[in-house]
Amino acid sequence: METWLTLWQSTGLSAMSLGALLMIVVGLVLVYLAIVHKFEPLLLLPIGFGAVLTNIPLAGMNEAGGVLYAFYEVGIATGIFPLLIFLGVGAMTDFSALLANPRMLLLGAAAQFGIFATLIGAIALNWVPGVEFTIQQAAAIAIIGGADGPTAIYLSSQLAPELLGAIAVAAYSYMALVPVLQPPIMRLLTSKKERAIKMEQLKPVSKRAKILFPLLVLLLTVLLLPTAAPLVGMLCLGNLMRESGVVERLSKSAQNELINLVTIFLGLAVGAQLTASSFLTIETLGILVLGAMAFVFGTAAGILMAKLLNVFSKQPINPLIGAAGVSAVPMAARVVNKEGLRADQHNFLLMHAMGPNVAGVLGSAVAAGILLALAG
Amino acid sequence: METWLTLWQSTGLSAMSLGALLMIVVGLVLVYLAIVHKFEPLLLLPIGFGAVLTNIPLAGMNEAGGVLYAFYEVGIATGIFPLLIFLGVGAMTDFSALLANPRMLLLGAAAQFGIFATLIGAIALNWVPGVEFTIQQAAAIAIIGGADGPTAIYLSSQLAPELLGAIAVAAYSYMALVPVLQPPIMRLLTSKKERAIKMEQLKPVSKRAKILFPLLVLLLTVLLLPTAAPLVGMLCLGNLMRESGVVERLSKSAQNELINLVTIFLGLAVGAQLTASSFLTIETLGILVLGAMAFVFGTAAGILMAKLLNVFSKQPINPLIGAAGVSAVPMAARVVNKEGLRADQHNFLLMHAMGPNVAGVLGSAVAAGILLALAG
Amino acid sequence: METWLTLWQSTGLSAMSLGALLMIVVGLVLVYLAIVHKFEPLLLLPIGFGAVLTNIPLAGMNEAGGVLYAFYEVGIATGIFPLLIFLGVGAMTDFSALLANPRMLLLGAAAQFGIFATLIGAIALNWVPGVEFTIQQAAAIAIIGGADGPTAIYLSSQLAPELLGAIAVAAYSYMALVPVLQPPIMRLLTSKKERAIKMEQLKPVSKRAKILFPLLVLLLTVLLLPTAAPLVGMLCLGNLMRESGVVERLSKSAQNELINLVTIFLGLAVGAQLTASSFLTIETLGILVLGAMAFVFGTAAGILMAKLLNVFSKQPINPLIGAAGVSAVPMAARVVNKEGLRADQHNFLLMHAMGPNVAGVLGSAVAAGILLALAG
Amino acid sequence: MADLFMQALELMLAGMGVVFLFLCVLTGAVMLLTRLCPEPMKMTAPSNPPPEDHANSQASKLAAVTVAVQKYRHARGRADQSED
Amino acid sequence: MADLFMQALELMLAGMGVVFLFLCVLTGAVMLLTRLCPEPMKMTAPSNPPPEDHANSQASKLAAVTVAVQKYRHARGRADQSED
Amino acid sequence: MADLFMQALELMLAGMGVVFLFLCVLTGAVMLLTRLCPEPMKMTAPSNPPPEDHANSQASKLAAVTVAVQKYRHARGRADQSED
Ligand code: NA
Ligand code: NA
Ligand code: NA
Repeated sequence: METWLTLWQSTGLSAMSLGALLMIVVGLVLVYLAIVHKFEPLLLLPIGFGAVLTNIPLAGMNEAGGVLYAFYEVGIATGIFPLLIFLGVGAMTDFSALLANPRMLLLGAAAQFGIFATLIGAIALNWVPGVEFTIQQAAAIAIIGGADGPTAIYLSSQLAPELLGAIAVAAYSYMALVPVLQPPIMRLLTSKKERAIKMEQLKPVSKRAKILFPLLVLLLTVLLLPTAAPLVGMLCLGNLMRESGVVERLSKSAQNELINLVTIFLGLAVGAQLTASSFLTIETLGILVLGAMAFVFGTAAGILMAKLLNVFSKQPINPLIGAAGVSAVPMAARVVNKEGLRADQHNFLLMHAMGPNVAGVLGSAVAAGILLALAG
Repeated sequence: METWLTLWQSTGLSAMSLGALLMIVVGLVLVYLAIVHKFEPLLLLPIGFGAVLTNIPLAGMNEAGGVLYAFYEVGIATGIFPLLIFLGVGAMTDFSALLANPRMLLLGAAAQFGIFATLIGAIALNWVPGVEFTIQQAAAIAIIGGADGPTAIYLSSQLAPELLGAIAVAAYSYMALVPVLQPPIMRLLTSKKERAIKMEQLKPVSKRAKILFPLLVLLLTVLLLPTAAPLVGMLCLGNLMRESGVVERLSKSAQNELINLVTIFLGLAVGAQLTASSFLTIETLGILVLGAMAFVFGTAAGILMAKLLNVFSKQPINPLIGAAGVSAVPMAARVVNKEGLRADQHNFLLMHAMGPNVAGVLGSAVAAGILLALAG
Repeated sequence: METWLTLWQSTGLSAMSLGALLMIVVGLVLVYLAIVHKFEPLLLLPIGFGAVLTNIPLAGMNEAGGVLYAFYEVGIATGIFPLLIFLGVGAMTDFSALLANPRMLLLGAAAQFGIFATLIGAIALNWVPGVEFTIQQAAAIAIIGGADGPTAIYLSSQLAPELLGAIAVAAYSYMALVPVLQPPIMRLLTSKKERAIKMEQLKPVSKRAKILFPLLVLLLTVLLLPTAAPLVGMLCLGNLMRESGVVERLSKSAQNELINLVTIFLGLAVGAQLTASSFLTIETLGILVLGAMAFVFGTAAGILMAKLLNVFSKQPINPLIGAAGVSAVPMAARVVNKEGLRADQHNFLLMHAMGPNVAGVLGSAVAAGILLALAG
Repeated sequence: MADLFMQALELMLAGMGVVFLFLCVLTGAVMLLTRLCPEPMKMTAPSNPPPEDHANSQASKLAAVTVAVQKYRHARGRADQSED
Repeated sequence: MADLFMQALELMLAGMGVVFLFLCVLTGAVMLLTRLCPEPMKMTAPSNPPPEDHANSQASKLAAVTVAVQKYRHARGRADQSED
Repeated sequence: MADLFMQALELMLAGMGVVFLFLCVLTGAVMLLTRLCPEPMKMTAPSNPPPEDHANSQASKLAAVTVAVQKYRHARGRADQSED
């Protein structure tokens, strides 16, 4: 008799709570978006699946002794997983487009306005009853505007781990939505004539410059903003391994095995943070609103900065490429290219947009460093 | 003088005990079986080598601070290694044969009778003086009948870590012995006419069904048996990564790098449990006897269930394929094919046997979940 | 106002110390040597980069909670990383040249004289005021003479972790300098006629002998020197996986993914030990001097042993190949080949030198075992 | 001892019961599933287009970019037109 | 609340300031860098010769050796002459 | 100091002694080994047949199955006949 009672008590049917059920649905929606709509599938599939697993009653996969708990403690609480992803991203990134036209860095800087505007927005949202973001939480939310997954996960693991799940979901979702979010803003802020501007061909870049670039970035970080050193340092190490050409096998491993395996574990561990008590809250709604705002403001700031540069520049700059400064590599650059082609079917902007695009990665890592230094 | 004494005391010649020596021989026998007789070499080679290493006197490789100890604590005590193997197995498994003929799931269910009969057997063995298995230990031993390595390691790490080494060795050894163990039972329980039965061609399965299948299995687990969620969940995640087609690089990494590296560490850590005090016991003898019994009962139950199904089924079912329900993927399915060809040289059963074969993996994961829920 | 002050205080410009600055320069020099002069780039690039990262003020990457700290604690303090490298090295090494001519093992033994002579040298250096090496520290320094990176890192992590950074840098630097260090000694100790000696073709070796060799080495280690078991055991496991031919996928993973990923983490963690307080000392100078001495004595001992063997041997032995006994695989063997060709342009010694070369790896692992047993 | 034996028997009944319950329910569910998702007639209509082709994830993205940059350097003016 | 708001404003100013400062300095540095390291005219002079060809590291070394040993066994007397 | 020096000397003697002992014993053992396992004359008789062909391990097994299933779907009736 006792056996049957124990058996019934160990079914999900008896132990399921409404919150857990809703969160399982949320997880399945993320999996659906990943598979059917190709929303950042490499991350959202493991995140969604992790959300399902963590909310299975009695399984305790996210409690001490559980496998998701172990992944979180080892890789997210310590910041190691996002840093390893950054190592792989560095090994995958070609900064040539940026080196050929260094002024693109300014577009990557301007687009970070999305982050800081959102910081203000998050604090302003405290006027809404029931919402009460600390400055640390506001900073972690704001970084969604960096449009860079590992940076967002790293910063919120350090500043506001209780919001990590919602922030990661918002960041990857809006990155997937860039083709929807950006074009209206681009058309609003530019004339068709501006969008049709053709840019000059990029100069080739020497191998030596490509090798020295990551070291240069690292040294600037050392001098100006050491708190950004973990993120920027791993990015630069990856890029140096890539460009130096003497450690091919390490570079290949960082781009493949390392980033793939860490992505699986990172995704599951992030998904495991999506519990009812932390996700089904008014704060999550606020984060979603603020995240959208961050992308909009970042895009607008990038475009306006490109228009400003165009005034002073001898060589023509198509203001569209400013929108690529938010990062969301390489989605934003593709969107720019598409809009350029709509304005003039011979206007290929993809390579020009790659400059601000990778500059945006550096820009948001720098922004993360400042937020760590001043709000951490 | 003192130096020479210390030197002598630090040789294995002076410090070797008889038990350690015997266990080193056991390890070498496992290595021999793996290399010369191809007994599950991917697992038994590292397990055997780990057994040698752990029994080297003075080296302390399985004591706190030792490398084998670290592998065990990180990967086995936590259950992480077998779960990661399950992730890779999921990414490698094609469930098409099962989806094309879902009744095969019943054969996978019936074959689990081997597990539960062995559970009774283990408790019955307590009448033998000197043997005293608890219900947890009996459950851990019984899972050998699941004919699935990671499931057996996972369950015994949770229920009876003191028997882990012997259980793992028995499980993998009997899996390797399937071509010897199963045919006599198959011939005993079937007529030649039955063995010659030809089955109808399998229907093709849609991609969508293949994607939804792992999610379906997971949801059933959530509702009915959450304690099986870690095992089933990782299997389903791996299979979803495989079938969804949107995370090819993660799926490939799970099937290759991840499973290979984890197999090395898992094998060494399991082998490290093979110490004289835990292995050279009367219990080990009992485990070996019970393990053989588990395979025999599971095989028989699968065949009998197939005969029963054949009575009611419109489409003919060759009872041999019931034997594949014990798992031991894909060995058992190959044995079925071979026996089918012996009865009729045009009777190819390989694909039909794959259905119960993969069903057996699900069946034993479910059985493990029940044992965890009721005996854990 | 406070914000601006905080901001200034969080720049590297305000927080940088002279020592940290010097160490960053040291790190960059290592990176320079790795990239431009191809000094053991797989190790020295990550080590140099790690040295830069660890010395960034305020970033705390090597303090509790930092990523480099975590790599060190998990992989170096436990000895796991060098052991995994040894596993990969074992899977990469072909011992055929040694099996075809087993007397080469004696050359690998003789070359370990460099280690023990340096041990005396380190203690003798205590006469210099300000230097005070313990016997453990002396042993850790001496192992540089083994010309084998993972062995040196493993031993110093166990005996003298405070010297690990300097020892690793010295070991890898001198290994890179073998083409400069060895030729003068070779020419000093041999006549041109000796250097022109041609050796007989090596006999082929059976597959069975190649499979049994790692087991033989392991058993000897068990009997004679269990403290060398972790190092020798992992090397033998890797080699057995390679030669057995039944676990191809594990062997390939150990040679590629495993060794690549561990090399990145190991390099960073070793580099992280290069702090001003531990590296900018008189001891480091001593270590550099002693390391050079170790290579010189090891080379000389190997050559002299080869000359001795040549006296008693019926088959001619070119004394140059003794120099390959220091390990530094395969650099030392290449240097031998080059010197042989200088003496006689038809005298190819590469394959003959591979025997002592891999014997040297075993020799220094044995030497490490003795140092652990007697000085540990 | 006898008590333990009873416990084991009970465990066996419960165990085989749950295993069959689980796999029977799954059998039914799979039958339903394969009925609802029939194999598309001929040409496997790409309801799920080529894997990762449009995958917007960090990793594959950057890899794509890398290649793109290199292509571009050799053949400017013929930049890739395919996008979302 | 108002205090928090002021803090956020200050953070914004400092933040955008540092971001621009950092990336402007970097812009200048990169301009200098690309001027100092111009693209070599035609033939990309291999100041950095083929990757890992001469890489003396443990791993690649042993791999090389492995291959070398095998080659040797098949064609003795024609051992590889290329070295440092 | 002198004490430490003596200790180092003793360590050297013991060390070189053990290194030589170990490697001399190994030399003898290898000589014996290569005598007991001579290289098979011509055709390398496959006492150890093709690696992993029959490897029954979880991983390779499933991979094999995967391939098998796919083959089958395309060419039924010609299922693989090779087995143990
Ligand atoms: Na960004
Ligand atoms: Na099973
Ligand atoms: Na050596």
